[in-house]
Amino acid sequence: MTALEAGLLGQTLLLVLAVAAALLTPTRRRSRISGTICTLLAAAGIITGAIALSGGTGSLSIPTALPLDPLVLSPDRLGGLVMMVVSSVGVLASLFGIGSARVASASRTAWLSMAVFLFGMQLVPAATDVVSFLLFWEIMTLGSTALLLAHHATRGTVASALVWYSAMSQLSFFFVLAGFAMLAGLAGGTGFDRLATVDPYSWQASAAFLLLLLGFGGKAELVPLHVWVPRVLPEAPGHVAAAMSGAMVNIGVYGALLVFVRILPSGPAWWGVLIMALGGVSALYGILQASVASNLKVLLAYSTTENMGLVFLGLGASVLLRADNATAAADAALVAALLLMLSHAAFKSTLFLGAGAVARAAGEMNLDRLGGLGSRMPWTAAAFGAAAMGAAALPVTSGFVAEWMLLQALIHGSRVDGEVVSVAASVAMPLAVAVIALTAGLALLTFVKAYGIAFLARPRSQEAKQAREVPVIMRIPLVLGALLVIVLGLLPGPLAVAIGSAVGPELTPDVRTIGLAGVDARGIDAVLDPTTFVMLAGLLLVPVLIVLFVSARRHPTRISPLPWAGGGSRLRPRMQYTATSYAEPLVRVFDDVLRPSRDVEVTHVGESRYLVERVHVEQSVSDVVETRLYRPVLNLMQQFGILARRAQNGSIHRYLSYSFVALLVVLIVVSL
Amino acid sequence: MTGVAAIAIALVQLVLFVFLAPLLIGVIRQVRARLEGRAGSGIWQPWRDVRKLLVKNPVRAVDSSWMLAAGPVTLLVSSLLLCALLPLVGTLPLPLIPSDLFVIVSVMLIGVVALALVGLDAGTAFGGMGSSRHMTVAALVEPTLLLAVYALSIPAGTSTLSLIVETRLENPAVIISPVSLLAMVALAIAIMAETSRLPVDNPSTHLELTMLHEAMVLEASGRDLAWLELGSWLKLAALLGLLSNLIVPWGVMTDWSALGVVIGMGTVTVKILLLGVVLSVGEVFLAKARLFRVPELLAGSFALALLAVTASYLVA
Amino acid sequence: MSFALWTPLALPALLAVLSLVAPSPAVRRLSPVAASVVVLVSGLLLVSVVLADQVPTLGDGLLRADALSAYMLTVVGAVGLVSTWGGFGHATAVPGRFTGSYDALISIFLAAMSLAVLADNIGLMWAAVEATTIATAFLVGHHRTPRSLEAAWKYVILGSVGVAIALLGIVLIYAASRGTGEATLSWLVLSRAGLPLDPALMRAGGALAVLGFATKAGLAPMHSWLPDAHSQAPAPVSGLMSGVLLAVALYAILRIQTITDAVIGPDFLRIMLSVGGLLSLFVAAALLIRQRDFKRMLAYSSIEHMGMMAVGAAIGAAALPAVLLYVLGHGLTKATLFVISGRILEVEGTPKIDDVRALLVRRPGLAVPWLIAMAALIGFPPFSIFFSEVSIIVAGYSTGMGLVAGIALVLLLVIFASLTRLTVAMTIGAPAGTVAAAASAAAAAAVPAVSAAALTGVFPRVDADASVTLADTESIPEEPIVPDRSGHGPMLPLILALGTTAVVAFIAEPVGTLLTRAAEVLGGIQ
Amino acid sequence: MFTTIYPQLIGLCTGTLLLTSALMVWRHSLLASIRLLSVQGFALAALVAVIGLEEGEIEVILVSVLVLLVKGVALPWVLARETHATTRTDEAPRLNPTAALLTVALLTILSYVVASRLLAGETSISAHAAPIGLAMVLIGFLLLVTRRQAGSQLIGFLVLDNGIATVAFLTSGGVPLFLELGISLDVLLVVVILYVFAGRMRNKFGNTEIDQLRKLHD
Repeated sequence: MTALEAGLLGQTLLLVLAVAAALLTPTRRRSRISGTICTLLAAAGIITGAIALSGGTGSLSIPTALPLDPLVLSPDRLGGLVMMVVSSVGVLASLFGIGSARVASASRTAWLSMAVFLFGMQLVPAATDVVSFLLFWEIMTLGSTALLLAHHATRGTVASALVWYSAMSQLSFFFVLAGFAMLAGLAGGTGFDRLATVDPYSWQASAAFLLLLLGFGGKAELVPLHVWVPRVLPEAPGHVAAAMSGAMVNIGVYGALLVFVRILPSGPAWWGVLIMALGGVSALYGILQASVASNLKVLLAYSTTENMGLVFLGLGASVLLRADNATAAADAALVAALLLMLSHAAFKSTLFLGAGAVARAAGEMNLDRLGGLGSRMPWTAAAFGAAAMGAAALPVTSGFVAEWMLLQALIHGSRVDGEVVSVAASVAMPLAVAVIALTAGLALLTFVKAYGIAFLARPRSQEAKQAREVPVIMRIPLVLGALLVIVLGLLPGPLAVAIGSAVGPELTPDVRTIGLAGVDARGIDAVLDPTTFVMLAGLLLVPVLIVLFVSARRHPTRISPLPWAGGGSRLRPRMQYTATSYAEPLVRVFDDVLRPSRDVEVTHVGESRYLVERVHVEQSVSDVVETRLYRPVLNLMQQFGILARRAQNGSIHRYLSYSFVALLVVLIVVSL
Repeated sequence: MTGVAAIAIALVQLVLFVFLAPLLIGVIRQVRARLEGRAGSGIWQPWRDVRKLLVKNPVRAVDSSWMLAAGPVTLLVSSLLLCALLPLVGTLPLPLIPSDLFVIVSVMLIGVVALALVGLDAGTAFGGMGSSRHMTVAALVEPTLLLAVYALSIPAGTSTLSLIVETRLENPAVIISPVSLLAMVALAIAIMAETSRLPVDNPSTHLELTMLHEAMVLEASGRDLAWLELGSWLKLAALLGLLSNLIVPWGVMTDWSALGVVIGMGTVTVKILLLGVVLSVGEVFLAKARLFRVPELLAGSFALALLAVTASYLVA
Repeated sequence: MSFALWTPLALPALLAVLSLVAPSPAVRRLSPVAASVVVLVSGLLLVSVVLADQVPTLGDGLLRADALSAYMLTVVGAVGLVSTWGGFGHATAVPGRFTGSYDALISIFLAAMSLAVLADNIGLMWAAVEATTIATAFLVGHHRTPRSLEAAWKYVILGSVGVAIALLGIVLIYAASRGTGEATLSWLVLSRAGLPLDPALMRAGGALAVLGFATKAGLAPMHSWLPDAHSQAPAPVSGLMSGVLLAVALYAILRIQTITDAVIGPDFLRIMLSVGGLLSLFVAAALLIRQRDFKRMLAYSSIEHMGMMAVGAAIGAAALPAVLLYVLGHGLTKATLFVISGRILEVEGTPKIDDVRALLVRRPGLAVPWLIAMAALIGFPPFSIFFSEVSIIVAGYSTGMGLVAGIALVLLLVIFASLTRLTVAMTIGAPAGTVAAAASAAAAAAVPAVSAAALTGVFPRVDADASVTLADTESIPEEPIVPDRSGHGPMLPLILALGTTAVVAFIAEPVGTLLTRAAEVLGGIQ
Repeated sequence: MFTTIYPQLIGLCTGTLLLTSALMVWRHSLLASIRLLSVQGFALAALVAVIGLEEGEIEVILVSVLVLLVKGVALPWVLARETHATTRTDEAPRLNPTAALLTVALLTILSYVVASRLLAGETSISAHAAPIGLAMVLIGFLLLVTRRQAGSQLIGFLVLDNGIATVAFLTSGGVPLFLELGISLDVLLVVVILYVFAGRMRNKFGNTEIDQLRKLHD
């Protein structure tokens, strides 16, 4: 038995153990015991992934009663990388869960489904054939659905979220199933190596491509399949949301990588354009919605759509450029997309854990009612801040390096040796740059808002005022996550090299480490060493700090309650800017896209037309995709459902005539 | 060898700009005052302001956090980084961190974020308002900024600003090509917005409902305010320096020599001050735009930048 | 081992008599369970024989157990056991003389079903299927309410007419077989390749027989009896009908398909079964969208699954093992669900989904198995329906029936969403008293309000009413209601059934071999 | 001698079968329909007997006796008992007689077309008469679809069943005896069950109108 096989088997055994623990342990100790086993399960995933990434081999067959092609688990390097990423998030989420799970969250179902969820997620990248891929994919979906259900089963909104989530997951699943089945039909087998023999230029391959793109895009929360996200993630507790948004989306990306790297690596250029369009629209739409959201979890949820959009933008650019023979830029785009995936996993899980900590401490997710948490929850604030920097792609976090690399790939992509590679590329690349730039700008605003409103200034409600820091066991994953965000940003070189080896052997991106841990993408002349950068910044800081300390010794700071008061005198905490007002200028700018509904109510003093007693302004931004795309379809279906009842109206004569007509039709057909 | 030279140049740029930035503001204010028929406070007044602020006790609100102290320093350091990285006196790139366009923009954004957080941390309505508007403008400026430099990078084949400047020096025809002209106009508008100049923001007013920058620094005092002001000035100076070197690249040092350094320092000082004069003259004739007109202006500059990129495919 | 051919016929019949005459209620009650056990054990014995490459026959070849028959007998036994054991303690007492009639009829039903799958003669099989109509008619009408009477009437009329059509088809097949010299109705003889059968007659006969048995299998447009009968019959009977009767009817269709395809090729019945299957999926989808009754919901889900199996049968050889596994998985799952639905009906006193709320909080003993079984039913792994559906779809695309598979997927999605919505409506939510509040909260959530704001001029104001407040995500309000953890009946059969469906798909030996052999009987697996 | 009148006899029997079926569609009275059903049973038995004599198989003769007993005597008797027990209610069908008879004609034409295609290779006299059986199946079905009384539906079902039997005997000389027994028994049982249900229906509702069975619907 090789190490890899042991790792795969170990995960399975740990799952069994976790299930047993969840079912058998008493409620009081359940969180500690089950949470520890879940952590171990995820840790086993990290180890297995690392073995696979470093080139370990081995396979595990799943027996099956149906005469299918063998179901074999044998993660390749890419699978190993993804397994590592999702398992790492799993470790953070499980650790956090130990501390945060109380009453409902410590139920048998909760821990059982957590283990199943992690297990399914960790083994999807190990599959080497369609059926086992789908098997673990659905185990993952089942686990996450049950996990949602396990928490707050009494809340009405959970029911709605659950239905949306299941239906959208199943939609993705069916897209993937149909796409893979189509390829398997062409290839005559369900192994991924068999699927790779399909000619990417046949129309069936393109049809399968579209289906798979939608399926995996749905899991990665891309527009227009993202509608479940803003409903589901706010309902999930912090660690569950972290696991879903930090890890599960990566499975969607993995699926896309599987298709575009392993199975159909040389698709036509229009595939790339389509993926880029999907990614670009998702990125813009996601960040726009995030920037105007007032609920912290909704904000984070939409931001996932944005980040995954950027990842797909990179993937699409890679496909397009590869079709145009701009290999170096294509490889760089691919590496950038994967870097972004990695960094997103780190910062998004930390952010969601932070949100979970805030929810626990303040019992409130509405930014408009938070504030001043920075001094009350310093650990959470610091971790959230670091992760928010990553999400805003500020130097030198991991998010920054990834976006930098993506931009480099894009601006070097449209030309090879000064020659324009194709019309499609020369149109797509500048637009992509613009999309990324606008996205990055809005992301900046979004996370300044999220951090600034929640953690800075004065508490806007009593709950926020009484918030206390979370226990140590919950701080550990927060800090770990924040460290990951920073460290991943400082080590782009080794990371890029690892990614380069993961997408091999078919693709061999020309990246290497430079300086301390900097990255050098030689094909596109892009060099960056964040460590040097940090050192330079540190050097510059020295004289400033000297001046600062000298000045501070002589002229100490005075503390005063609201020294300047903005020029006014009656400042109360609720007069501060809120998240909603923060986003107000943006809502106005993007009025046509967001289509907010405003309601202004003016109460006059007595009979006066001029003296106003109170003004009540209400503004809500709905998800345009949902209201314009899904609602009409759903309404139509509901109406159809009512109409269809007439077919089954209870009259036996009607039923008999159905049979009679069927008989007549069959008779006529057989005599034709 | 080039590494050491590059570090030396970076140091020279830093020292020069820390000296030059307040002076530039002084010149701008003085020119404007004269044009408006006022006597003005002299071109050294900004220097005196900084010195005065450094010897005052800063006053902070009870509820404010460490951000009120750290933010200004961050802004200052980010501006200093700009001065070190941009090709101002010379075009020798630092090893491992070239003056890459995207890195530059990100460094600038660190300052933007620090300022915005400082604005929020005060816990007043004005601070939040300024922060909100500031971030909105920054978000909308970014596409223009990146696309404009993307257009400029196409002739050079790289996004490294030093190389772009060198290319323009070697091949001056590039400067007056339509691509370049469109891109420069777009870039100029973006820089005006980014540094809170007219018509986006009015740098010389307080307590106006439409102000951006001044609203954020309203609660800062003492050295906090000094860092904020100095950081903002440095940013303006560095960006004007970049703009001037892109328009008129001559005088920039491309190979290390003592004379070259002196020439480089001299030319860049002259170029920046001249640009400052032009700026203040322009501002006399401009009125501040309504806040909700600003996006239109930025959209216009974005269109110009996009046009520039597209033109590069048509012309080239 | 050929005694195992008559035990599942004779012993249940004996038990039926016993339950009619036995004075002790306990004996009476136990007899259907015993009958199921007999059938199951006989089935397993036959399976072991079949796997040893023997084909037991009895009565001059009138009864014959090939791999398919043995497998189906096992399914009949297993589903029967789950239904009868799970329904143990169900209110079955009928006032009047025939106190034991309910239990006797169930035993007779099982005997008839066993005969149907063991008979080598199409005619005998037909008679057995028709006999089940008779047995189940009284079972459907068991409650003696006007509604159950209505359901029984519809069931008998529609069922008999359908079976009569099948008889017409069998007659034509018989007529077609005269070309072989000796007219025959033996499966064994007819499924031999290269027989000089009249193609026109075979075509008509096959088509009519399939159409007829489609009635019993609940395929649209012949399905109309099914929702009424399933919703009115006592829950264990619904489980039996859904898991056994429909399966045996499908078995008949598969057999007829084999002999017909051998003469006229697969295309004709392929189109017919595809149309029937898709139509069933469509009907199920259309009527599940706004379903109001949870037993009818299960009935329509049966129509859906039979439709999916019909699509699998249409796809042919490559999908047959999946279809056979589907029969087992669906039977066990559906029997479980019907048993639980019977318990819910009993304790809640209403079949209306709207009146059953927050089960998970109020009655976790029923809600948890219900949710697990629903997960199995809508095709989540590790339950075997997942594998069957995936295999059928994959096989569909590789046999060039991608369009059919694609349409099936679209309809399955609608069904999935509807079933999820209905299940969630029953199980999740706040208990009574807070029901109205929960409903209004759900309604509010339906109107998407991602963010709401309150702004007044320059100075923003937070208005608690206007903003979407998110309740404490970590705390749970105190519930005065004590959750009812009782399962209201034996839980072991449900656990066994769900456990079996969960693991069966992973057992390559002997299940895999058995399925392959059974598919070979039908001409599958070339 | 028998061979010469064989076709005429076959024609006579099948003609009677078709005629009685058509008459049943026309007549609304339940009792009349039961009488016609009885006549039909006799005709069917006669048909079987004729075929049996022609082929000289004693088994078929036995079957004819069985048919006579079940379809000619037993079933009509059961039905008549049931009907006599009720107040005499006449049928108000869902289709008016003219339209119904036209439909009968159409269905008969259809069955001729279908049968001619199916039995293209058949030359026997009995096979030529097979469309009659098919037509009876369809007519029986028509009765089921259009009649509102429980008893009438039962009659429709029996006509359908007679049709199948006719087809069976005309195309292949009937099915094996033990099957015929089983089938007859099944039919008998179905009728008995429906009879029982009709009785319950009367208990519950006071009549046997099928239209009131519309409580179960979606």
